[in-house]
Amino acid sequence: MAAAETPELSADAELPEKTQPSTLSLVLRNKAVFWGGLLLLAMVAVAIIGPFFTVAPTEQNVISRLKPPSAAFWFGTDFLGRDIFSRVIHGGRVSLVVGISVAVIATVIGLVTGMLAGYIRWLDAPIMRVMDGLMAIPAILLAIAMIAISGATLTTVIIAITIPEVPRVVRLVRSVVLTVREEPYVEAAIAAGTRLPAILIRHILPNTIAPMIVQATYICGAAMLTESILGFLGAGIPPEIPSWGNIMSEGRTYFQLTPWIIFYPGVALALTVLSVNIVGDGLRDTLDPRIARKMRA
Amino acid sequence: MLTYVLKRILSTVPVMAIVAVLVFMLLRLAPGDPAAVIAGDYATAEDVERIRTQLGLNDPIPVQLWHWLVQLASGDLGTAIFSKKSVVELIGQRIEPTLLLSLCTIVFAVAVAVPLGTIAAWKSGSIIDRIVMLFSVGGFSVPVFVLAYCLIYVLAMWLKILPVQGYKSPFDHGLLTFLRHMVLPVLALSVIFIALIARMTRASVMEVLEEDYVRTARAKGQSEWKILIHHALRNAAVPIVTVIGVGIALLIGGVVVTESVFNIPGLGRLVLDAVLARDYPVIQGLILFFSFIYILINLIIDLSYTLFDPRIRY
Amino acid sequence: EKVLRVIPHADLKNLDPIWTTAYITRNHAYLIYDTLFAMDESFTPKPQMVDTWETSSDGKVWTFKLRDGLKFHDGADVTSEDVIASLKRWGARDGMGQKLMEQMDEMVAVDAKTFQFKLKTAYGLVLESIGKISSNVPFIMPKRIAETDPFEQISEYVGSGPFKFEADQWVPGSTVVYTKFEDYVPRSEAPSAASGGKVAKVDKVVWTYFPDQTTAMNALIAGEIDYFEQPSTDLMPLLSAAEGVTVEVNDPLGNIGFARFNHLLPPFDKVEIRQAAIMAMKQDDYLAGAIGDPQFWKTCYSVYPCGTPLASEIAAENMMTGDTAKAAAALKAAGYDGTPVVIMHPTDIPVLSAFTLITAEKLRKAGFEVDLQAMDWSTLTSRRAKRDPVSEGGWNIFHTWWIGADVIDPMAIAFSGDPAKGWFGWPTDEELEKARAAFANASSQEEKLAAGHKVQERLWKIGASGQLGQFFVPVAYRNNVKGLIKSPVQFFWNLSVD
Amino acid sequence: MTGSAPVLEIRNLSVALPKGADRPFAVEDISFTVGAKEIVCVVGESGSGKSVTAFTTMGLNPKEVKAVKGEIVLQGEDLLKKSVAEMRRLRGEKMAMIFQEPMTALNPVIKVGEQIREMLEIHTDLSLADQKARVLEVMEDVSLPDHVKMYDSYPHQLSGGQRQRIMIAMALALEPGLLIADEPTTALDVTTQAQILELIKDIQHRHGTGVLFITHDFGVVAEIADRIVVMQKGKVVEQGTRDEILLRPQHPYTRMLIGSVPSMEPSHRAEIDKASPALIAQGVNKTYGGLGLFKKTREVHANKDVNLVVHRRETLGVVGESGSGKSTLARCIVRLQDPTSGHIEVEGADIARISESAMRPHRRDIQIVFQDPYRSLNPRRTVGQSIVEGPMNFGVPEAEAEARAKELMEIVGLSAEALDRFPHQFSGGQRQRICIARALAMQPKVLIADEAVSALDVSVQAQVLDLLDDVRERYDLAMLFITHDLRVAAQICDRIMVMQNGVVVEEGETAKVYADPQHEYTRSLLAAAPGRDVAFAK
Ligand SMILES: Nc1ncnc2c1ncn2[C@@H]1O[C@H](COP(=O)(O)OP(=O)(O)OP(=O)(O)O)[C@@H](O)[C@H]1O
Ligand SMILES: Nc1ncnc2c1ncn2[C@@H]1O[C@H](COP(=O)(O)OP(=O)(O)OP(=O)(O)O)[C@@H](O)[C@H]1O
Ligand SMILES: [Mg+2]
Ligand SMILES: [Mg+2]
Repeated sequence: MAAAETPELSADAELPEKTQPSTLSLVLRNKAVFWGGLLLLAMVAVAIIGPFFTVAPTEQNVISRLKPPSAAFWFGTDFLGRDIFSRVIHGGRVSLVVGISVAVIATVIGLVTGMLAGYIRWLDAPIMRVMDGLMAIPAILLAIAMIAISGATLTTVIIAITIPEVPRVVRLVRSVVLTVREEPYVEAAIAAGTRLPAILIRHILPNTIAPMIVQATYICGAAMLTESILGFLGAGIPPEIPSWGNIMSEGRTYFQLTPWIIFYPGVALALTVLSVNIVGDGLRDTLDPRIARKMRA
Repeated sequence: MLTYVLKRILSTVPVMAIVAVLVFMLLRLAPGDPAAVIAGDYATAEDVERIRTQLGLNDPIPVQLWHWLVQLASGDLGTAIFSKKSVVELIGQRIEPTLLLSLCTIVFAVAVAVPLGTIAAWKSGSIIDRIVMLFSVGGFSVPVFVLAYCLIYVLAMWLKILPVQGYKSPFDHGLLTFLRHMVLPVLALSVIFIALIARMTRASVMEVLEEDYVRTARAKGQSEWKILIHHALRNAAVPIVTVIGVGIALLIGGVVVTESVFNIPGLGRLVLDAVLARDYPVIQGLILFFSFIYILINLIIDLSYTLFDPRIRY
Repeated sequence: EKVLRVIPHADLKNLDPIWTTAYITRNHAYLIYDTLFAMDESFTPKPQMVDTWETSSDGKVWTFKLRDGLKFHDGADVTSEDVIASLKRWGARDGMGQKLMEQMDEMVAVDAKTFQFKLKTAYGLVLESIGKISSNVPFIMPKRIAETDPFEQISEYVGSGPFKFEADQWVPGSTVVYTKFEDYVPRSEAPSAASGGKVAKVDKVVWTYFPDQTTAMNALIAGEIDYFEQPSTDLMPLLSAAEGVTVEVNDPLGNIGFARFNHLLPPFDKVEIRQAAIMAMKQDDYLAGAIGDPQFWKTCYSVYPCGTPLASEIAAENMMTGDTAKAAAALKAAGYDGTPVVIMHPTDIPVLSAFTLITAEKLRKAGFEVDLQAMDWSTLTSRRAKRDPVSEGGWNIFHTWWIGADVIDPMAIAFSGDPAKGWFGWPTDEELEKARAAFANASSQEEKLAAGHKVQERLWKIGASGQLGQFFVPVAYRNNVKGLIKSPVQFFWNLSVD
Repeated sequence: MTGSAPVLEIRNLSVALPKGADRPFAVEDISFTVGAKEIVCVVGESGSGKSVTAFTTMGLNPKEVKAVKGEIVLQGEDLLKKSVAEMRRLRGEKMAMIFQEPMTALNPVIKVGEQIREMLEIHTDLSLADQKARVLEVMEDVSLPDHVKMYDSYPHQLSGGQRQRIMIAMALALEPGLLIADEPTTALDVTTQAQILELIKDIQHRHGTGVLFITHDFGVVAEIADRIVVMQKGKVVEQGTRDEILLRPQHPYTRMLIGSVPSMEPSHRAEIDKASPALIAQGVNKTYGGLGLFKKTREVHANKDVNLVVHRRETLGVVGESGSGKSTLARCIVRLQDPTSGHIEVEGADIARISESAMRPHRRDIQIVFQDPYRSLNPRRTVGQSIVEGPMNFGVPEAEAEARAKELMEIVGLSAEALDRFPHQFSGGQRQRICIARALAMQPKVLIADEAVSALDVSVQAQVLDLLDDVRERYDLAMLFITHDLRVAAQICDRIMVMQNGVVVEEGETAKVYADPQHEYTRSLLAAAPGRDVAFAK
């Protein structure tokens, strides 16, 4: 029983002023998104500003190694006597950079490739076969292999996590494009002689934005998790650059002895990923419940 | 149907070929060198060089690729550089734990997640729904290894009700011992899976509950829970099954970690060790094997659609 | 059936102790093979398979007689032929073996149990060589196996040691199973390091490799495992506190950590700059950071493990500085031009990772430009062999440790001063090489000591590497395990479980 | 036909809508009755509360839509006072409902026989065998062919009409006193629609059921209603017998509504100058499917040797039931699809098989207006942007294109300011007018309207038809008008072309074809048009 249109009785009857509430306000009305977003913003703010107020995360102080949280070291110290608090704050930067860059890069590459595959018929098969191939390689293994191969730097880790995410984005974008290209307004644009690039940018692209934003949040969360798992497997970001993942991975032998090393970055990671996912779920609920299904599939 | 299956299997050939070449090239661009690992700490550069030549690593890469592909075509995945065992044999040794672990995880996850998701969908917006969803989102937020450590700590070390680690084959040690050793890894591994499936179940059941035929069922005077079971779940099955397929890919990643933490001698660890040691034939063979499994499972999943939805015919 | 369940220190990746120097393979080989001579606790070679032996007066002819009852696992007797073939193969690979073979005119099988070495000149290290305790150990294999090309792996694993290798139960990456060899005849002496009676007191030894230290520890505490070969020292507080678990240092020599400079590339092609870097390195910090509990480490400013005859602090002043401020001053004086120092960082080996991080921080403080490059150990092992400039994949520093037993005398390849044959880092010093040669040819204990001290003096003068101290890797086992043998190498005979 | 006690009596019913809905009450203070053996039709504009009334009666409203006042009395029991469980028992047993979309109202994964049997399983204690026997009985009752075999069919294996029969069988399985039908035939094509209407009338007669029939199609109303209830904005504005309402409507709204129903009588058309054909199609064939690289799909020959000519200022109507190939033809002519073979000439140029880039210059000559005004405008672009897009593609400067857009907005009866708004800010009828303006902005020679008025209310439909006729004259357009509604075709087409299974079976001047159909199929089509004999009050 969708809200139906009020028919006009005469040609110049008043135009119905049924302005839909703006997307942003719709999204913010969702409580989960609001609180999740707030939490996320707080995390981002701390990651941006925090590092200016802490000691260097690499500052070693071997005498006070493995100290529990105290006034001097709020989150305690690790095996080299480095300040966990400072490392967690700095690590937030790195983890968020990983999450956000992976999300952005994967989405952009996926968007372009997916649009081409979806709209240009002869490109579809070759692109999708390559994507199938990529998809079939287990993501973690691909990442481990790539990092082992090109050396662990922030950049390689980001690339390694990005690559396996791309085919999923491509699939999603392609499926959106395939439905949208059958939309009468796209056909109308073709009938009006609009050229391909303009059709892609004006008519197809905007439709992929909402599902892409949703997808990007999931990728962002997943990337941060993957980063930590790679760290755990010893194939993550070099330990000198603290990220939540490698702080935990370095601290894992101390799990039962000095649990704070793993606890604080763990909580920070969980909260961030949680907030990202909550925002993602909220966006999905408000932006497009149907797309979400395709996306995960 | 049979021709469809044959065609699907045939169409995996180009995908597998892409995977094969991709993986091969990736590894050969690696700076790591199995020869150096083999030679050990005292080896001189000449020793390493000699081993490289022996292993055929000094041949031009296209030649190596060609040798490998020829070998593959005859169904041989190669021989491990280190243990000198054939990759097929290595897989054979390791497949049981991984297979059973994955199977238990999927079964357990589905058994938990589908009812949870269904209830959440039915009571959508209620407190039950919120709790289920929070749990689902939370399941995506904690790295597997942290969860695994916590589980070991609480259930094995503190309460002492389960073994810490290890794998006991049900064929040698009986079902009970096997299951006791499986509980912790399955719990650790299934959380993310439960989260994924519960979410999908909720979404798809919710969507189905909006369908006209559910209204029809209500108009017949059918009770709510029968509507859920009879009408909603079967219709929601296809996306749920699909997401299980997607989950398999995730599972393979999770298996690597879980097997490490719980000391399960499965394929995940085999591949990790191989990567660290640059045992090229093993890495190549395994990634190919995993890809094949992934493709196979997706085929099975596609075929299983016909079980749930009579409209789908191949 | 008595089973000893062991967590070995590494995964047994391959099975040929001549082909690889990996310690895990060496330990494996000690279970299944026997040796002619073996070192005792004081590092004196003692006969093992050999019953009696004599040396000609000119020291050029050595005659050995095998003891009775030696049998391979396939039932065949051990003969002189087997011994000679095995020594040949070993001599083609091992450093000390190569030296011995250089002196060797020929090896002759006199009869089934008697064989002779005919040397070109008298050589002081015959028994030290064939009684070598660590890699590559001259293990005796059947002739047919020993005839395998030394550069190819053997594919049959038959020895004459106290345990048999169960090939079909071997799961690479996880489990290795050894069973007691019933026909083994141990010597009557009490065991002392590698020497003495090798009595198998359990029916089965099962190695299960654990990739995760925490899980390994928990498994030991929970009683799922009997013996944990190399627990990380950071687990010690928990392991010591655990009921029914004993923690003990087994290897009195421990390991010697060091930072290796690449002497071929700037900035470390200049001795002053190497010295400046060394001055920044403070052993206490390294050891505390990487090892932790002071119970398991001590500072040691000798190139030879502290506690061994050659150990001394000769010429070690620089090494003992441990002050970044002084290092900074020295660096300035040396005219450092800011060339970045590429430090290879093996992230998968915790102790080395910690060493590396500490060096990076210290060098930075001393004014070095540091480029820390993370990689896994296998990348490092291949990259350290490159002599190319940094821009082409070269390197400036990496860290590792020597097993104390491997560096007890100047013959260790670690101490080479010949860039052509020497070990990675390629220090170049003729005087050093002379001193080493003097050691090899020394006939008296005094001469040996003097040559040994000279070697150390040269090594420290040229700043060959930065010494990071001595640390001891404990073993942890359940209290029902008895009969541990003190030795730098892990042996499994004489161990029993109640 | 009234007389006996009413089956359903609705008294002063008000149903509240949740906050944020377009009005506070979905229905307000409505009262009417349905007697036994009586068919009461509820008509009214979209959104007037027809469905809400039906659902409230069945107790199937969503939680947020609540009856706040009044009574719904079903055979003496007030439904609004019943508990959930009691309502569940009454549904199916005392009252049943059939829905608009036979496609989606049946569960796609359960056999249709089982879906009918479910009704018996819920409400009776019959044994399984008896249940099955009874199901077969009702299936026979609704004249389903081969009902034994059909018991085991899945919904997707049946045609729309068959599915709707299953729904009816389901509803009638327990012989309820009241049958509610919410637009049960809207989704069916005319011939099937006629059969279903016949069936409902027949069954209602035989079983003495009271029927509440919701529709907006006055043809249907004229066909079956005993009494009619007219609703507007949640209120009943008028009710009475069929003849009272259709022939002598009192309320202005009713009058306006009935006045808008197009007549089956073809209107008088001016002479056409046959000298210059604007569009010629010769031997157009279109085959879907066929050989693929991997899969061999079912082949559908959607157009077979279609020939047509449209002259300037002429409207050629294309009629035929669903799936007869009308849309395919339109899409081939505008080259949204490539015809398999044939010639299509627009202004003398053959465009049938040229490449997309060669086609581009011709695109301005031939424009299309689609059925669905909701989806033919990009929701993210202002209507102004949509209108100027085409001209600007062909190099018209922006200022000029905008000026033209303003002019066109006036012509289609909208204000120029509206150019800055987004499609969702317009009603359906307005959107369709914007689509027409967009097509006209290209200054085409040929305009194709594919079901351009099918989605619109009768009153709005009338306006758009007037507009189309107006612009055709004003711009000398040749128009190809595709519809399945014979009433609409009668009003706007000079000539008419009847299609069946991709073949043109008859073609001629509208008046002639209607008066004297030659082909068998045309005759059955005309005969199926509901309410064809009723002369609605003008
Ligand atoms: N769940 C709901 N939430 C909000 N408004 C609703 C809901 N259901 C119906 N409405 C509103 O109630 C009014 C009546 O709707 P109803 O579906 O009864 O109209 P209708 O006459 O059946 O129209 P149509 O001919 O389009 O089917 C409409 O304004 C509609 O927007
Ligand atoms: N893209 C397509 N692929 C395959 N078959 C198609 C396709 N589009 C239409 N068809 C088939 O072609 C035939 C003609 O379809 P078309 O849409 O032209 O009919 P129509 O007369 O417009 O029907 P309606 O009145 O329902 O719009 C139908 O049988 C339809 O199923
Ligand atoms: Mg309605
Ligand atoms: Mg159509």
